[in-house]
Amino acid sequence: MRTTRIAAAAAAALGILLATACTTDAPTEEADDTATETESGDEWFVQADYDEQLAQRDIEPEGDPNTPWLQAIEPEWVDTAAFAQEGGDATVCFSNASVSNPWRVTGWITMQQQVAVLQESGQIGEFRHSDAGDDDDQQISDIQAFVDSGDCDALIISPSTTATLTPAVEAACESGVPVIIFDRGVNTDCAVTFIHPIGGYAFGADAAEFLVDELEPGSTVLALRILPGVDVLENRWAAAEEIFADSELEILGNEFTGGDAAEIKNIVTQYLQRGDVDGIWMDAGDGAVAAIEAFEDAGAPYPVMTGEDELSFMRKWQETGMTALAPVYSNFQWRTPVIAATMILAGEQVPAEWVLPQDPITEAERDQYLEVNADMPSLHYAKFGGEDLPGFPDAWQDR
Amino acid sequence: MTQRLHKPRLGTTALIYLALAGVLAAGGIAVAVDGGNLFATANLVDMLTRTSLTGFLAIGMTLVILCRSLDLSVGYTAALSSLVAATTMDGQVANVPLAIGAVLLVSGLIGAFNGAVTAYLGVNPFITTLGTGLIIKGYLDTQYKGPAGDVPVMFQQFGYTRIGPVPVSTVVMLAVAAAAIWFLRSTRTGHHMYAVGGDVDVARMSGIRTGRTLLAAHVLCGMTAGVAGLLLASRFGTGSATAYTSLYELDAIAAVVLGGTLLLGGKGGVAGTVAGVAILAVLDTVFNVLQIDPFAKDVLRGVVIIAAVAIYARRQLDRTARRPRFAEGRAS
Amino acid sequence: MTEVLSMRGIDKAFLGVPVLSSVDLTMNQGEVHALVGENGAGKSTLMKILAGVHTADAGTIELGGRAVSFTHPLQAQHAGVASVFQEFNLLPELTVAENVHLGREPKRRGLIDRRAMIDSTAETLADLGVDDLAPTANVGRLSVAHQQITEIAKALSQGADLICMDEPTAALADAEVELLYRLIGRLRERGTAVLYVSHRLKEIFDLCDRITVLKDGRLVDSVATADITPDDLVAKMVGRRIEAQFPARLPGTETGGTRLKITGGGNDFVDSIDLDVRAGEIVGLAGLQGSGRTEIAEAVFGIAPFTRGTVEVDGTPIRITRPRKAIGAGIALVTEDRKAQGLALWQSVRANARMVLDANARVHSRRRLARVSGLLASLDLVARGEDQEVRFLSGGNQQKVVVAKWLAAEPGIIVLDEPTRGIDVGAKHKLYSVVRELAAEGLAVLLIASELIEVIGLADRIVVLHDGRIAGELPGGATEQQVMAYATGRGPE
Amino acid sequence: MTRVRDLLLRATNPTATVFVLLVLVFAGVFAMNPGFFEGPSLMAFLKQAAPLVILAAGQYFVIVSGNFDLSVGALVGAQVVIAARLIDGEESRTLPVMIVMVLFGIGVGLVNGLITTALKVQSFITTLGMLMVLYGAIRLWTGGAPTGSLSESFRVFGRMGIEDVPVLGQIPWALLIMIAVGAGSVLLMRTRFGRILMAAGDNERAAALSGARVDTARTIAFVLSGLSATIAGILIGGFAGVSAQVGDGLEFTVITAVVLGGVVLGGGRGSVLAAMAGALVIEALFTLFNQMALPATLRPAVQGAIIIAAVAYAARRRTRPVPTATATPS
Repeated sequence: MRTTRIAAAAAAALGILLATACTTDAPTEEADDTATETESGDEWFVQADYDEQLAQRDIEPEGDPNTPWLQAIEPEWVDTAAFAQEGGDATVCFSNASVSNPWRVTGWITMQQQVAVLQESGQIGEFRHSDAGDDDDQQISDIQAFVDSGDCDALIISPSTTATLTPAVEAACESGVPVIIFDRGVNTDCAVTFIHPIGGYAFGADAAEFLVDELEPGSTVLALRILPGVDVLENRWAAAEEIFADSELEILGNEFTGGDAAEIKNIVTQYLQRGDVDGIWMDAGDGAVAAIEAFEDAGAPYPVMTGEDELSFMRKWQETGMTALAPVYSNFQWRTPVIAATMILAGEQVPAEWVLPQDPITEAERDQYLEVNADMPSLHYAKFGGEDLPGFPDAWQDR
Repeated sequence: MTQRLHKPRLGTTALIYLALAGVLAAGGIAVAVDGGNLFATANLVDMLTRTSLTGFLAIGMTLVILCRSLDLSVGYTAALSSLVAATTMDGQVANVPLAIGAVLLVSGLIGAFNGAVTAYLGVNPFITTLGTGLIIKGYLDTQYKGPAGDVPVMFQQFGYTRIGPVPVSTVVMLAVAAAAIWFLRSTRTGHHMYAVGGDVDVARMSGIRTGRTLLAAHVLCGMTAGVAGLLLASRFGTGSATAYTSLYELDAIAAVVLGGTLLLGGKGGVAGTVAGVAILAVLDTVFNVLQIDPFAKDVLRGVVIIAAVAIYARRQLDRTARRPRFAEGRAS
Repeated sequence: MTEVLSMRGIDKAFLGVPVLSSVDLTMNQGEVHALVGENGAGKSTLMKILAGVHTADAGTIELGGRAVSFTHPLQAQHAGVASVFQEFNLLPELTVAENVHLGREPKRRGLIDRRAMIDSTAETLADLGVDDLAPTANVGRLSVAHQQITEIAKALSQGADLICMDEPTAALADAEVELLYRLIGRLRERGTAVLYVSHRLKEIFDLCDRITVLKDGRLVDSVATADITPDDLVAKMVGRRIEAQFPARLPGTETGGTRLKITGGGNDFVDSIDLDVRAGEIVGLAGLQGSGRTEIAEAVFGIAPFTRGTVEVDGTPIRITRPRKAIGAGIALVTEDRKAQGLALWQSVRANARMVLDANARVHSRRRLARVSGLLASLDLVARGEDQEVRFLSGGNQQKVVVAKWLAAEPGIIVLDEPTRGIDVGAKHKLYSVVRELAAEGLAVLLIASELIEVIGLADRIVVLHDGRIAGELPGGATEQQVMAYATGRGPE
Repeated sequence: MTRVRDLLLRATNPTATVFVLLVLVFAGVFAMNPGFFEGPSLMAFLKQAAPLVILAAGQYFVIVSGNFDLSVGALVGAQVVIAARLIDGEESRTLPVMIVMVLFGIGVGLVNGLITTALKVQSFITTLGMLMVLYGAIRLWTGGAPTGSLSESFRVFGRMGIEDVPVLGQIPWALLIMIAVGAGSVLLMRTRFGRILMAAGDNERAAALSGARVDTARTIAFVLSGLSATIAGILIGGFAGVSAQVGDGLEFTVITAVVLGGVVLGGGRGSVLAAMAGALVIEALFTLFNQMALPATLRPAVQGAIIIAAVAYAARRRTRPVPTATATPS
């Protein structure tokens, strides 16, 4: 017992001792205090971010609406001339958190297709990637490996969790490689650009506002969530809670489902057994169809519902004619980072924070999206944004 | 009377290090064919880095498995420890010793709970530690909605600093491994773990307090999980409640059995475990360098583990035969 | 001489069956004391009481003049009594030194002092005159003799003044027995008392200073070795009236054709076995422990098959490589250790009694299944019902379940290995009559028993084994002296 | 006197404990919401509980013979994904694909069984390896997320039932399948095979010396577990459709259920009926949590504590074994 304790104490002492003397991959400057302040609390609700995201929904993004992955909301352009490179054989590295859900699988295919185009046109040489299987520690190692190899001319990171990857990303920035973050952020702004759709608050608010608008006061709403502790998902729920609190809707409960359809159907069935459920709020579309089926099987009227732009949900929505909304966490954002990498390597300006548009799909647009994606598998995302890529549609169909 | 002491156990351990060399060679060739160099500094650093986390967990796991027990809660303990560490430190260097103490105390207590329930209430360790894991998970999910706490930069060095190509965390892991080897060899409690796992009745008849020994193994296993949590905190710069989703416990068990420790206890050791950890790390690095699909990695890991245990089982079989009175050929 | 042990008026009963009544035993320092008697005479029980495995119902035990009472083997160890049982208390994965010091490792500054451990083991071994055993050798790779030495060294290092040895030569080869002789000589010189339980007269007369004879749980005599001859000793051990105990051969029992014939059978454990058993015949296999009795049973049943020679069943040559084949050929084996090998203890009486039928399609039939209940009843099984788990039954009733499970398959040949071990008198008598009935029904019966009187009282012919070979054959009703003469390797009297 | 002892013994017997527990949990549910016991909602509960109950039966065979099967969760997931990909919405393929699934389930069980028995790899390792292989292979095959879709006729078993039954409303097919599997399992345990399986888990050596093919029986147990995972996969897929997470972590839930049913890890003890009741207890517990509106995050903790407590209670008479040798003279 004592052994381990001594060893651990020795470890700490060793760490202190070596902190100045040895090579280190960690950032040597003091951590950014303001960033940690906002994230180290237990609560996920940050009023300023919430307000900002809600406002961003109404701002017209810059750029061509036909290529939403290149649009940006209120960009602050930064100069990247320092990273400019000659020739088109730059090696781009990508540390992926995982491809453990259909949203990521779809996006990953889109990214690979985009890479193929850029390689074809000679803007990118080699493209390397690693997959951390949702393990933060693994991803830190992956990032370190890319940095240590010294081969990467640009490093794209899709972090597994926000706060935990901060030190590793800071270390990567310090190595001098241009770093591009997308999807979830990290608590540092050292990256050249951080690409993301408006965000979780906007997603959750879109959905909650829709329910508030469509349901009579006093109606009941059940919230279905995937996992606790994941920031983008927690933000969605935090925004919804905020909006529901100001409404006259009754929230029956919020349940974690793991995104497992069987679990979702179970839970919804149980709630229906105990009383009416008028609305369903979901923090992601996985398994949304199972929730609808629970109403069918229980013989209950369809609820007013918010899911996601996952095709199985949208098809069910079309089929049943229910009142619904498909909030979007823009899947096309997977194209942007590689394009951003070529821009940076060409010395072109990019937005420091590249906020992509994030518009929910309403009933009016629904049929049009379903038509375009008619041959796509059911776990595909309507706003995947890859229709103009050469691999379309085969690459997304036979994955 | 000056023969080397662990000569008898060298057989299996040597085999595992041979296997490690084989995996390195095969990986090296595969990477070379692909046009890379597995033994480039960056790749070596990567391999070594990958050993540390699983290493800590697997060392503790070796102790409980030697006692014919199991701990499925280490992933949860590590996640909780990362939070205890980060929230106690709260960005202050001065709090680091306190945080380390708190982590070792909490993780040791979790281990003690596992050990006590298993040893004194007669609950199968599979169930005990599965239950403990669920309890910790419930606490984490309820208490922490995400990363919390702040690890001072100084302590982050534990996760990021290197001495030459060797990360400090790996050095510490190897030091803990050495300490565990020493513990098993040189302390009575450690030595008795082999007896408890080998034959609990013989151990009891020899005057060994078997319950206490098992308890000690679980406490130490909890504490190494605590150290793993410290490493996570130092690498994350914060504590992460969701770290348990990575199923570190299964990796640790895989490394232990790959390292030649018998799942039924009484045989094996930490030296083999370190090699088992290293084999998994080499495979990870090779797969990364070769850009192999992450799912293929799962398949190969599964196959490697089964194959390794099958080979050990084959070696074990020869030992059980009775001694012949009339050896074939000698008799009329 | 100093008296190290004094046991007085020891009584012990199991489940109401008296096993020891008013037994006395005294031993002096440095004395090698033989405890003899037939199986069931109570010597093992007496030894286990001394070792703290069992607790006496009545009587006193004094060690070195101090009254003691043990409820756990560890207490006996602390009081200086060590035991070397037949099943070793060693860990095969550890070294000799580690085993010798297990639980009492020498420490220096709180840590195990391996040097001291090895040195003191080496010292103990040297003291015992053993020079070919390294303290650092792995016990799992040692010969049986060396394992035994390790046990004895362990006992000595515990500071034992008294070592009990239960049939220490049973598993030893001749050369190894020599080693043990020397070892015991050394112990005597050191002043350690040895309680020596054995069947082998030669050893007893070679080694022991005094002999205590038990019979039927009572003390017969305790004499100095010099004052008694082997023949007198055997006479003191035996002498129960056979006719009174064993049912007579049933009328109408006919000895028919040869059902089992072994010619030149041999494997790693036995050699040159020629044996035949005819229908209706009871053949006894006698011999000391480790002489190959059980090994022949295991070979016939395909557990450790013969690698040489031939086996014929009902005139047909057959290679029996697995128990299934033996069962298919109509052979049954009531194993020696019913708990480890015969019964699934947590299952019901019915499940156990059906086990052979359930397991073998070749012997399974509705008719036989229907007979199972009747079989159990005919064996006078006492149980709360066929649903009762067998772990709750007494030893005798458990054995009846084992016998029933084999009889259910209606075998032509039945091998009974120590069928009466550890069961009460009533159950024994029942089993004796069952054996007779089986013979009358035309089965070939091969009976193995270390209790000579059983073999003599029941068998039509007695085959005596010595060191894995057949030493001689005697007709049923031969005297125990005759059997012992062959069994101890002295040849016919 | 003996009668009282008998009753006491029976009530504290681990197998009976689970039924007492079941009644207690149901009583709790009833107290929270009496409406739960109305026909339709009870049927809905049983429909949703059926897959776990069936898995428990399959796992029971493996555990009672002295092994573990950790691969069932991954196998359930694999089966659903295989079904979706191969059927791809075509009604005509439903039956052939189901046959393929059954063969696949048998195959996985066979491989588990053969590696465990012939290669002497502990089942914990074998099936842990199989878990990894299945998890990885199925995602390799589908590119990470399930593709295709299930046909309506495939979904009938898990979703539909006999409609318009008085009082009960719908009698789900899943319930009937569960009853059939349950009855089949109970009957199977009464056959020669069942008895041999039990004996093999209790005392391998005694069973082998009685002529039992212990290895074969154990391998068949793995095959049965594979089959139960296949049926569970058909029901879960039918119940809720395809999602990427199907089956995740089911292996631990089902082993917990079986152990809660008084089946002892290590083999030879416990009844299949109690194992299935254990699965019902788990499902009922989840329902109770839901009725109590227990915070979702806290549920694992309560679940863990109940499991440890239940098993400790069942084990209390087995602890402190008398250190002395047998009680019989020898």
